Parts: sequence; C-alpha cells; structure tokens
Amino acid sequence: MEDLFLLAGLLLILTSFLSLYRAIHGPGIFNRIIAVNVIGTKTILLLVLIGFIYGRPHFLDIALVYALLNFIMTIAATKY
Amino acid sequence: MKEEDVIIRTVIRLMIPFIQIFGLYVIFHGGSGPGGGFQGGVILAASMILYVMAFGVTEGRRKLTEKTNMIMRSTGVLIFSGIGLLAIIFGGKYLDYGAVPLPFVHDVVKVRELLIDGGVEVGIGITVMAVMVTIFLEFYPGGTSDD
Amino acid sequence: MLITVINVISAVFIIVGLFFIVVGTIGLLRLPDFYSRMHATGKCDTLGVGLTIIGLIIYNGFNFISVKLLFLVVFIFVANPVATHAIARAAYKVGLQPWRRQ
Amino acid sequence: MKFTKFLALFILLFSFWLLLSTKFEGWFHLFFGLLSTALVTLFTYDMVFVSEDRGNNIKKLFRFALYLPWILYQIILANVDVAKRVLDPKMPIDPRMITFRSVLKTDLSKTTLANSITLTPGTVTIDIDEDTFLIHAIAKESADDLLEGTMERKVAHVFMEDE
Repeated sequence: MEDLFLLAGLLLILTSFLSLYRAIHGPGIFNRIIAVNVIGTKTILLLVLIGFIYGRPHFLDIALVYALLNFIMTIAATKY
Repeated sequence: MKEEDVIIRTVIRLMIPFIQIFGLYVIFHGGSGPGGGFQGGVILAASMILYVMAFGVTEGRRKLTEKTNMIMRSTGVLIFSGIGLLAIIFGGKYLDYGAVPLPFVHDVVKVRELLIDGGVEVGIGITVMAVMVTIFLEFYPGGTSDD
Repeated sequence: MLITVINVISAVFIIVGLFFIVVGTIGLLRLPDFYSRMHATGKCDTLGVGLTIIGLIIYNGFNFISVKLLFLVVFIFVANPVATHAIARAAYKVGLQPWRRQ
Repeated sequence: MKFTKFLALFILLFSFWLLLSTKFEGWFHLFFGLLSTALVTLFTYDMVFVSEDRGNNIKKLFRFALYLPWILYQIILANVDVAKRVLDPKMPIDPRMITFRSVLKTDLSKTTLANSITLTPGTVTIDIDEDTFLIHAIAKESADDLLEGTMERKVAHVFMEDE
C-alpha cells in the first residue's frame, strides 16, 4: 500500500510538471489561471498522500488550508 | 468594483461560517497541532477577504467596522504582552508561562498549555487577522479608510 | 483476509482517481481552446481527487482522520466547480471567443 | 422560528468544531469551542439565512440527500465522456454556446443547478443573468441533453419550486 501511495505521489508530481507547461506557455492569462488552479488541486492531494506515507495526520489540516487558499486565489485572480 | 455573481456569492455566504470555525480551531490548537495564532489569524482574515470580494467594500465595512478593527488590533497585542508581563510579575522571565499561578490548575505543563493555546495564540490571532484585513482593504480599490 | 479486500478496494479507487487526473492533464495540454480545457480540468480533477481521497478513506477505516478527509472531499466538490465557473465567467467578460470546428 | 434556526446553525457549527478538534477530555478545548461557535454563529447568522427561504427545510434536506446519488452517477458518466473525447486521436469535439431560461427563483437553487451543470457531461456554466443561464457545451449531444431539462426539474423538485 505504501508503494502505491509513493507511486501516486510521483505521478502527481509528473502531471503537475506537465500542467506547468500550460502555465508557462499560456497562451493568455486565463490558461495560466486554470493551470495554476489545477496544480493547486494536485498539491492538495499530494499533501494528503504525504501525510499518509509518513503517518502524520497533521498534514490534513495543511491540506484543508491549502484547498481554501487555492479557492481564494482563483476567485481573487479572476477579479482583476 | 462590481459585486460577484450569484453562484460565487451564494457559495461564499454558506462557506464563511465553516472557514471561521476552522480558523478558530487552528488558533486554539496551536500548542498541540500545526499552525497557531498566526496561521489561524490568516484564515480568519481570509474569510473576511472572501466576504469583501463577494459583497463589496461597503458591505464588508458594515460587517467589520474600522473602529472594531482598530480595537481588535490593539487588544490582541495587549493580551499577548499582558500574559508575558504577568509571568514577570509572578517571578519568571518574560513569556515564561509556567510561572503564572492560575486558580484550580497546578500542573506547570497544563498551565503552559492553557496560556499558550487560550491566551497568547488568541492575542496573536486577533492581531494578525485585524492587520491582514486592514492591509487588504488599504490596497483594495475603493477600500481606503480615512485614518 | 478482510484487510486484503479493503486494500484492494481502496487501491482500485485510488488508481481510477489517478487515471482521471492524468486524463485531465492530457486534456489541459491537448484540447484546442480555453473553454474546452475548462471541461477537462473542472470535471476530471474534481472527480479524480474525490475518488483518490475516498480510496484513502476506505484504506484508513472509520476514525477522525476519515471525517477530515470527507470534509476535504466536500470542500473540493463545492469549490472546484465554482472556481471553474469564476474563471470561465471572467474570460467571457473579457471577450474571449470560443473555438469552433470549421 | 428565528431561535430554531439559530440553534440549528449553532449545533451544526459546534459538531464541525468537535470533529475537527477530536479533543473531548478536559473542559479547556470544549469551553473555547463553545465560545468560538457562539461568536461565529452571531457573526454569520444573517449571511447563512437570507429572507428567501420558503417551504420545509428538513424536507428539502431529505430531498437533497436523494438527489446526491443521481448527481454522483451523472458526474461519473461525465468523466468517462470527457476521458473518451480527450483520449480519442480524432478528438470529437464541437464546442458551442447555448442559453436557456430557467424557472428557478432562489439563489441557492440556481447555484445548485449551475454547479451540477458544471460537473456533468460536456457543459460548463459561464454566466447567470437573472434567470438566463449561459452554457458552454463541448458537443451537440451534451447541449441537447441539457436542454431537455431533466436536471432542472430535479433541482426544482429538491427546492420545492416545481409548481
């Protein structure tokens, strides 16, 4: 089971880098916003997985905060 | 600045209570979990920032007036330094919580936990929240206060 | 025996969730315009993350960690479509035209 | 009536606190929990309950619980659909914008419908102007499915606005 978590984490990092292409290459600001939002969602999952791998449930609180910040960031970014 | 549309307003309206409970949870469990006063204060401020973004500055100012904000800013510092000074008064060092004699509680570790979670962290949290909201409103279009 | 069954079920959930996340990323890279990319990210990421966390809940059994994970799932299911909608609306207001098949 | 709603919000938020806190021993965290919950309830009462409620709230909640499995099934269908389109080498998409007028009245029901639309096959809500929904659909079939109005009827049923 731990191996699966580790594998899942690596896959998430890989897909994050793929999404980073959209964030860097664009075109346009809105593609970048989606890319950043997607990377944020993946990061939440990555935090949860890290919490499970190291057996530290406190990572969950951090993941919740990160989810909240991701949401606020997107709403704020779309206002300007 | 225009108000956000119906979907965003409704979701934010229903989400804010839970965000605030979560922020207070982070503040009060600072000694035993992740985070603490600063992080919790930021979460509380985030809930207010969401409110202002959804309903506009005027409505936000009505909910959290400049006067309340100022009182909170100074009360937080007062709580924080007041507990620190209490420790000196009772013969410890500054912020040496174990030295404070509380009624009903005699265990030093317990006293420390109580004062950190219930006192110092709350002071920090209140201050951080108030200052964050102030900074946000100062930079927000149309949010500048007069003072 | 029971432990194995639970592990297999949760592994299936996690793998399906990861599959959807990968599909979402491919969609983000491959689809031709901004609005269709929203479809890939808005749906696939929400369900992918949701399924993976549900897999973790099944693995973890019933305790307070699972309850917190459940909060996280609910939050993501509420917040993600709203964020998607917010981006789409902002793009529409700026006047971005959707791509049409010729 | 006001008191009942107030109490309901308080109980809801306090149980949220307990589930987060997981500390039941000792009066300390419980006391601060009650204090925080009371403060937040006072602060957010008029945000949560706006004066548009009508009908039986408990009945609505029950109907919403019945609505959830259907919408989850739809979400899974949606994902399989998107996955097919994305992974197909020819990429069979034909995006279009559609508008339709909705019979829904309250903010909450409109929000539920909009989020459901965003999560289900091939459609994303772009804007709501009064009661006109602007939708971006990824293909003709998904647009037609939505215009049939099954989902709208279900949401209207949940929020008791279907007469």
